[in-house]
Amino acid sequence: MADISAHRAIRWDTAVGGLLVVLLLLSFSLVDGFGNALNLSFLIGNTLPIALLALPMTMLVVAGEIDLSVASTAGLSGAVMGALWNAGMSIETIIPVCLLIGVVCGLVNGLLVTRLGLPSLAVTIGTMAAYRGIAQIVLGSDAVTDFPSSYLDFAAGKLGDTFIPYAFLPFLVLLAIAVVSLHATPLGRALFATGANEEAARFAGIRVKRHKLWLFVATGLMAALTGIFWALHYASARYDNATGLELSVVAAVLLGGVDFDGGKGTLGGAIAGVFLLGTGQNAMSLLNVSAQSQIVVTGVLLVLSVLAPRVARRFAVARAGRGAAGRTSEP
Amino acid sequence: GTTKKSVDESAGGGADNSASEADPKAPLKKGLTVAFLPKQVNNPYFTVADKGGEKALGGLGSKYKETGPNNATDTSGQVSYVNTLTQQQVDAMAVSAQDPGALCTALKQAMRNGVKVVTFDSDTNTECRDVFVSQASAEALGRSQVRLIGKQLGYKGDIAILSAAQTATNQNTWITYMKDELKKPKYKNMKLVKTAYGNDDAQMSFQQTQGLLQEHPDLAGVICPTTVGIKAAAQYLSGSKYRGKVKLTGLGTPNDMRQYVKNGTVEAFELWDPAKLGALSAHTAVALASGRITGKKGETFTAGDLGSFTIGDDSVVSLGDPTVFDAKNIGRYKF
Amino acid sequence: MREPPVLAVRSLTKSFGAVRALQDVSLRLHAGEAHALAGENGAGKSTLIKTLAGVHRPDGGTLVLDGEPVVFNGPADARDAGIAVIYQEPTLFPDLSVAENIFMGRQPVRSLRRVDHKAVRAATAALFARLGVDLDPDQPARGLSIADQQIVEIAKALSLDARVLIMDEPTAALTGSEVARLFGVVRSLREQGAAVLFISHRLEEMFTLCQQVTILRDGALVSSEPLSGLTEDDLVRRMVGRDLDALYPKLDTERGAVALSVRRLTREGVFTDVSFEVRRGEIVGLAGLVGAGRSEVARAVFGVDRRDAGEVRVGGKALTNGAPSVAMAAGLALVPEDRRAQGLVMDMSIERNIGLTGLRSTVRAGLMDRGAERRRSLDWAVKLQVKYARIADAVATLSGGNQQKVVLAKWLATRPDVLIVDEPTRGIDVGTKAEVHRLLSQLASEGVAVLMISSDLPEILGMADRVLVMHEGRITAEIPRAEATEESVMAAATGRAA
Amino acid sequence: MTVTAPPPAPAVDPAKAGATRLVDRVFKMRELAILLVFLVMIAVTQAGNSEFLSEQGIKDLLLNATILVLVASGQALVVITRNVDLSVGSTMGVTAFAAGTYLQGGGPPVVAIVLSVALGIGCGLLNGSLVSLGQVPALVVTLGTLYIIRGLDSVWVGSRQITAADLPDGFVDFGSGGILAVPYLALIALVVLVGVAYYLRHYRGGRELYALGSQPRAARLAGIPVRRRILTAYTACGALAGLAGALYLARFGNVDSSTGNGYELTVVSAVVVGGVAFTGGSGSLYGAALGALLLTSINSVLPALGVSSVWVLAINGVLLVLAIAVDRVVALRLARTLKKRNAGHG
Ligand SMILES: Nc1ncnc2c1ncn2[C@@H]1O[C@H](COP(=O)(O)OP(=O)(O)OP(=O)(O)O)[C@@H](O)[C@H]1O
Ligand SMILES: Nc1ncnc2c1ncn2[C@@H]1O[C@H](COP(=O)(O)OP(=O)(O)OP(=O)(O)O)[C@@H](O)[C@H]1O
Ligand SMILES: [Mg+2]
Ligand SMILES: [Mg+2]
Repeated sequence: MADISAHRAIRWDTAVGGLLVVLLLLSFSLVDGFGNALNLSFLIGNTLPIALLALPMTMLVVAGEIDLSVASTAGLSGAVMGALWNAGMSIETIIPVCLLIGVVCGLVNGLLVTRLGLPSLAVTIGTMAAYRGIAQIVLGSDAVTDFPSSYLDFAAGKLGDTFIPYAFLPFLVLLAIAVVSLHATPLGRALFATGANEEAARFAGIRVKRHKLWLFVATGLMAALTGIFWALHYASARYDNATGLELSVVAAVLLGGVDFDGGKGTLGGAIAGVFLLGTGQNAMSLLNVSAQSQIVVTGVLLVLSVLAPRVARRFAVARAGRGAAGRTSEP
Repeated sequence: GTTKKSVDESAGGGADNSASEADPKAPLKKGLTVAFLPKQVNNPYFTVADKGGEKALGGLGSKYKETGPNNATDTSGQVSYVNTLTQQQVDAMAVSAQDPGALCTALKQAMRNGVKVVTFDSDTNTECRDVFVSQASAEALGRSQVRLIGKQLGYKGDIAILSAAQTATNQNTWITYMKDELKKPKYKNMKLVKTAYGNDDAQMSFQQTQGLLQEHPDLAGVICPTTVGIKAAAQYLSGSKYRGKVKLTGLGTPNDMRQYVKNGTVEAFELWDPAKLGALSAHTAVALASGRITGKKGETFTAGDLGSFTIGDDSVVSLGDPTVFDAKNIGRYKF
Repeated sequence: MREPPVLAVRSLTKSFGAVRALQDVSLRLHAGEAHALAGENGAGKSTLIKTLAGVHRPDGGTLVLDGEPVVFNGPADARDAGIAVIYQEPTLFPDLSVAENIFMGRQPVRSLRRVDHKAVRAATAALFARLGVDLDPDQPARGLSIADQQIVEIAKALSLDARVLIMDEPTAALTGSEVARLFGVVRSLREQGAAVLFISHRLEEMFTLCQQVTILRDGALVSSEPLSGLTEDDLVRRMVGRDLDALYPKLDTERGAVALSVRRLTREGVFTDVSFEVRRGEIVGLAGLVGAGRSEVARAVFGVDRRDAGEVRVGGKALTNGAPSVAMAAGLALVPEDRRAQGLVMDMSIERNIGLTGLRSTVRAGLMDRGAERRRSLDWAVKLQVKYARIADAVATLSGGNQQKVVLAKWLATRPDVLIVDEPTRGIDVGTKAEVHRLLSQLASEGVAVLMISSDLPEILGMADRVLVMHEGRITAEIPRAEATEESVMAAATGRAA
Repeated sequence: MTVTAPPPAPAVDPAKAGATRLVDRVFKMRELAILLVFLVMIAVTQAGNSEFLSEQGIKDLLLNATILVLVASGQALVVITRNVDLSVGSTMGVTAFAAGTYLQGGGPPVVAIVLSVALGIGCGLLNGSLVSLGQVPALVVTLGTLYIIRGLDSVWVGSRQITAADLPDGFVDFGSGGILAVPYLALIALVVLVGVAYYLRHYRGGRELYALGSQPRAARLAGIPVRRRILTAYTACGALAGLAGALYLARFGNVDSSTGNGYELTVVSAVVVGGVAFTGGSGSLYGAALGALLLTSINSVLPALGVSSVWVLAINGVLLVLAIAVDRVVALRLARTLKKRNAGHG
């Protein structure tokens, strides 16, 4: 057993937050064109889909599960949106329908995981392909781009001269809801307990399965919302929208110090992780760092995110150990 | 509520984006920065095209730069590169769009910020760029591939198409023209039995080819209008009992296909010269940035040793007819 | 003097951060001698053992093997030196067969160094025969009861034919007959010249098995002396530092209305047609051999497992099948038998673990009321005398007994009307045991209905107003306190009674 | 081994022994179930399209599976230890290109394959040492190395590509040739698979991989060299990915900087379908290999049946979910009947 009490691990989520601040400061002062409103709004706008998905993903990972089908669900919701729009339905009807589809996708994942007791990693790798495939059947090779401009402007525009995209405001509301639910309500407590020891949580009267089911449903809903936002933000609904986004989301969440084994992590850390990657990529692009090198940087950051806290702790322990060794003599 | 119909009605006539007049005599500016934004960096085809652009820009005394996503389906990545280039205030960008709609907002923003936008290879919606430099008219490409396979088959037998992604705009346009061409009486003994999609992925294209041949054992020929697909299909055919028996043609680069032409898997295929496509894009971009053209139909400009070009419908400039490669001439091309 | 010790430690110290688990402790183990190690929960017994086994590195002090100082860099070193250890918590590979569990890493091999699966199985069967247990070597370890797991651990240690056999509470989960078997085997090992170090909170076991005793208190050595001549009270006084009151402080209470009523409860293949009632103010003991199905009944009553048939009523209200939350709301609490897996979230703090059962009560305006949560947790941690540094420390840092107290605290904090306790004092020291018993008595006198499952027969006899006995998934006897004796209960438990 | 001359084994309760033997059989049957699904699928396809099982058809099926079988076997080794290696796709890509570059320079094919495997071992060692020495979650680390290896590969390769024309004819012919319907590549994969699976079943080192995946804490207490074993698993996984890279080159005759991109999910799917649990300690290499065969075959079956490629992805996903679910339901059912039977006898 690890010496838990010996040295409290340096809190990685705080460290990521600090790193984000440092990176922002450096970028503002050293990177040409980083600080102006247009660029910042680009940065935020392009990072928003990942940030939106990171909210439920963090909760899922804390509860010991994962959903890799989020990007496909987003793609499906976008595809349905495109198909229905082409069919002449009004956008005010389409959006709720898309959200409902997200709920259904989440429900399917949730039922497979909770009722059949299947590992979520396996299930959602399967549904990842299935949902994407359905999206392909629904929309085929079409790319729908002619959504009403008021909606497009909302998804892509920003508040007057500021750097804040309109869509950032609803995101802040969702973030607040998520933070409070995870960190200040009995539900959040239950999720942490579930992730750390599901059996013990069940014995403590926590409705583990129900919580997880709802969590998957919420994830599906958020994924659908992200899909709608994506289609409007990029003014393009295609079946392959947001392909591969799940890996970015998982990477950002893990970078933010959320433990994949469940039971540990904070939303603050996860969101800091999301924006750390987003800011880093934006700054590097402005500095003309090639896409390939950016990938390497992302990878190194990920490795460091898990290695650094352990190395730091080992150093701390070693220092304490030297102190102890001074007192006694080794045989 | 807001429906497609109501939006279409309110949109009215197409807006013309250029207010200013073209001045064909305006001096060609030097020291401009033109950025190439391919669908994917590190993609050999785009690298050849971009290199062509670089060479042309060098001749024009302007600066070349290349940037782009690492993945041909990372549309959001490409959007953020458009944003970055806008941010860096380049004078013009030459974009090969991953998606006709997704780049629009960003490209319009770029144009509002004074950046001239040329699309090449893959177009966006027409209002989101100044000029599209087409590798050859879609019609010519589509029809000529059918002609090629027809000749190889003696105008007889079942054929199939192995395309890239189902969403690939170029391929889809070409396929439409292929089907149209096939309606001509000349091809009455040929039948298109299936269109398959290999997603520009080697393995997938491989298996799709296998599937085509299993499903249609009498298949006589395959048209493959994508460089990745034709390569995979050729590799499969050359290692199978179908080598030489099933004809394969389509779009490919001479380097990729040399081996298969040599060993008899492929008789002839075609492609435009991507380096010329890049060079024409560069010339177009500089002409736009210098004010020689604005993108209106009928405007004419010279593009160095490529000759003179006229802007056609929808602000499209066409490179010209594709080159057909076969055992006789392939040795002369190195790209 | 005697011949030199096989294994000895001199002035060992070991700290975990601020906690000094061992301070200047010395111990000598002689060949052919069984040595008891006694002390309260958290006294440092397991830490001492883990140091001997090479799991922990001591901060200071020397390990001496056959007169030579040694350093163990890991459990493998200790094992190679002929030290076999049974740890307090069974550590098996759930996916592997019992036989593989026992011989992992040292399987007999045949040509080309291939594992000889047949020999592994045969040797395991032989070990089980020696222990007199009916376990199948090919059975996977997953799903074994705690007791069976412990038996596999014992078999593993025996298979080493070690010169030093160290056992950390091997009997905590076992019933009388299995303990007797184990002791028989250990005795024969000792007679063949092995040195034995034995930890148990059951004092009578020390007297049956051991010749020498070492007592720890708060990480420090209290005494090390021959057992002969000492009484249980002497031991307790040395361990606790004071005299102990009665171990079974049974209060006479008034029986009230039926609080828990179980009718024809059945879970196919596990237990059948189980019916009983528990009244307010009553302590009902549920006895039986290991594997009789007692824990399973408790789980089904509480709703953690679904029942296939039957009915459970708490205070007259029928409970929904498979819904512990409903059971809790009705006033039912279950202290589970496996604290690591079922009772605690090891990485969470003491505060939060206790708080877990109060998620509904420590809420204000939908949000957690942290102050209330902390007060509730502190209150119960203090009441049960949990020994900890800070209430915000992870329960993983507590000693086994103190972890058990946290589980108790967690459930008592719900102030239940009906309390089911499954092996409530497993691994708890005598002082605390008396404490827990007093607590249960007091709860009963306050009108709580208590159902106590225990493999510790004296505990059942000492505490229960009525004893239910299970045998192979059925209740075979109901014995009033006056008639309950070891003989009568065992007869029913082994199916000998009608 | 210290128990000397075991006394004659006592008679185990026959009912119980029968039950466990049944359990044993069931566990073996789980692989059998995948095989069965596979055979049914093939049979149905053959019925619908008689060309499917022609010599060429069989050859294609086997060839398609070869590379995934190799990588999935390596992945299974790692997953059995309760870890995961997401970087296999990147490893395969970079090793394939390295082998290609070497062959382009005129080197002999055998050396190219060795080089490819060696580079794979290097990647495996990197992953293994990060995971085992740093004792950090494998998922995060290998997601990191997925990016790192892919990024470095892209920087190195740039827009270069290796095409069949750059490779010796013999090498490319080897990639598609075979003995009758059995391709050489499939033979190589089979030999490797059987060898590794045998090691896993019959050697201490192999058993210890299961042990430490099943319960790492217990493994440490049992004196198993945990770090070394994890390192070994990752190294083997890297080596197999490297071998797969070389075979990929031979098979497709074409690699560039995006070769193997996104392959990790396919590999993980194959392992999961093959019944190797992500919680470690269970499953077998044959299962993983069958999973790989099943997955790749679906991609051949659907086109052969004339299913439009629009449907392929969705069908693939649904089948994947179904495979996992059916496996689980069957396992649960059997466990329950066994328990009842047990109780009946007891
Ligand atoms: N890994 C650890 N980290 C921090 N503190 C620890 C650790 N292990 C033990 N301790 C502390 O060391 C002290 C001694 O614990 P130990 O487990 O040796 O007690 P014990 O005598 O075995 O008690 P019990 O009878 O309850 O098993 C306790 O205060 C415990 O909290
Ligand atoms: N998690 C489990 N999965 C499968 N079988 C189990 C599990 N736990 C217990 N069993 C089996 O169920 C039967 C009843 O076990 P149970 O734990 O209820 O017995 P018990 O009378 O409480 O005995 P004890 O608690 O002393 O082990 C035993 O045969 C046991 O091996
Ligand atoms: Mg202890
Ligand atoms: Mg029990």
